[in-house]
Amino acid sequence: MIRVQREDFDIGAEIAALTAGRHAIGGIASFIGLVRDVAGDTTVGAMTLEHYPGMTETKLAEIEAEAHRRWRLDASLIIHRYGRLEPGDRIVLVLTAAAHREAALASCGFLIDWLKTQAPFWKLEETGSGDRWVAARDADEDAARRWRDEQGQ
Amino acid sequence: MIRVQREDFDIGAEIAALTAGRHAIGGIASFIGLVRDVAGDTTVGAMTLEHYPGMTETKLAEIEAEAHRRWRLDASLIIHRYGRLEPGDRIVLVLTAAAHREAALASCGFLIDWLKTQAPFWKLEETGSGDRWVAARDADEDAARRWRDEQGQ
Amino acid sequence: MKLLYFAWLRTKIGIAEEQIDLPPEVRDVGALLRWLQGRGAGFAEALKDLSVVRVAVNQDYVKFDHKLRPGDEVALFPPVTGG
Amino acid sequence: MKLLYFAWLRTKIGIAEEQIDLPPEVRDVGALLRWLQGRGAGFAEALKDLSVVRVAVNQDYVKFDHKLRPGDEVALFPPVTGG
Repeated sequence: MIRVQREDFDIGAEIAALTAGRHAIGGIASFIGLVRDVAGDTTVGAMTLEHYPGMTETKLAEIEAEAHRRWRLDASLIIHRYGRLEPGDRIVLVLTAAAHREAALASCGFLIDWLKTQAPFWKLEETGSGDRWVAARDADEDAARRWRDEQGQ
Repeated sequence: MIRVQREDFDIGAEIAALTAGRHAIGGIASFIGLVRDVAGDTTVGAMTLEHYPGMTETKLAEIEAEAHRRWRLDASLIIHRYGRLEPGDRIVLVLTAAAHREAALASCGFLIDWLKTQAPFWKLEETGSGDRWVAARDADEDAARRWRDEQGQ
Repeated sequence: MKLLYFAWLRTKIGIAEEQIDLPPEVRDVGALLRWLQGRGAGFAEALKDLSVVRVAVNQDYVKFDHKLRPGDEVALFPPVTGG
Repeated sequence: MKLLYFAWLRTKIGIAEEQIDLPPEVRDVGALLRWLQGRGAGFAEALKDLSVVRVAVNQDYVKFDHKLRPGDEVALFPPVTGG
């Protein structure tokens, strides 16, 4: 499942909804991305996440489907927020559930790495010296590339 | 932080407590282990987790300290339950928080792999054909061994 | 054809979305980008370094040799920074 | 010396914990295991395959050549299966 929303999310409630009554699940991996109050050596007051409605949903659904092709997953969820967010606010949630932890952990890492380079979101940071668009990190592209040649399990 | 307890836990509350006001944190990785209703081709009605009080706490604290040596983490938490648990019940929670996702995700995987082979817990499953002690999985030992030669970051 | 601009491409060009009729000689994404560069200072500035411009046609990533058709939705944006 | 047994070692041996005085010739973990094997059918059965017996002394994993001292807390258990 994927959701693109302005609203916050509650990880406990999302896990409960995703896994209720599904007793073949042995492991749930998750990742939550938060707004940091620093970026490099600059203090960040807040940020605004812009996205491309329509393409965002399509890309997240494709990424999720790819994870299900690579690993045997019982359930998964991606929530990505947009709009103005402050330090400590949640940006993204990735949840994966599987019989065993290997598939849950690996697919969770895959989804967040892939989403960072494929999902059409852009961050505008508010800093003491004005607003600035966040530049893409080479490390994110490297992390995503790692999965291109790797097999799932 | 580590906790060994009979009681259930609430991941949302634990994340909130661990990360409140800590705005240098950019990523929180977590893993929850659940009781499955199947093991191989056998149906499992419930299980009882026995542990070695004293050594359990020592080992979990050592494992957590090792993760902090290997990765730059802002916070971490391991909760492991003991006693009788039914399918769908939570067994273990691993939480790691760091500035960037790489350290959070890798250390979360490290902690659960390491805990599976080092923390003195044993599972007694109730099956249709009687109780049986769960055998250690070779895959768990392999997963832990993988970290022995690897460097943190 | 519908054109969409996001992030600093949007702020430099000054518009988020426009409907245009392509000249007949503009047949692919590369030709579109060169044609847009000539539409004014904002476009020239936004599109001066094409190595940091990503293009999606009908909401899917494409390369610069991708052929365009009337009615396509073409989006230009910088490398993404979500997550 | 305090001896603790866990999981199926406990159920096969039939006791969880005991206090014993070691014979003077039992100086390390390996000698302790061989000595315990001779203490009855439950012990013999529980300790017949030492490849699946793990030993902790004073709550730390040790190998079979680990030297024992009076007052040690020695725990015997199968490979762990938590998590």
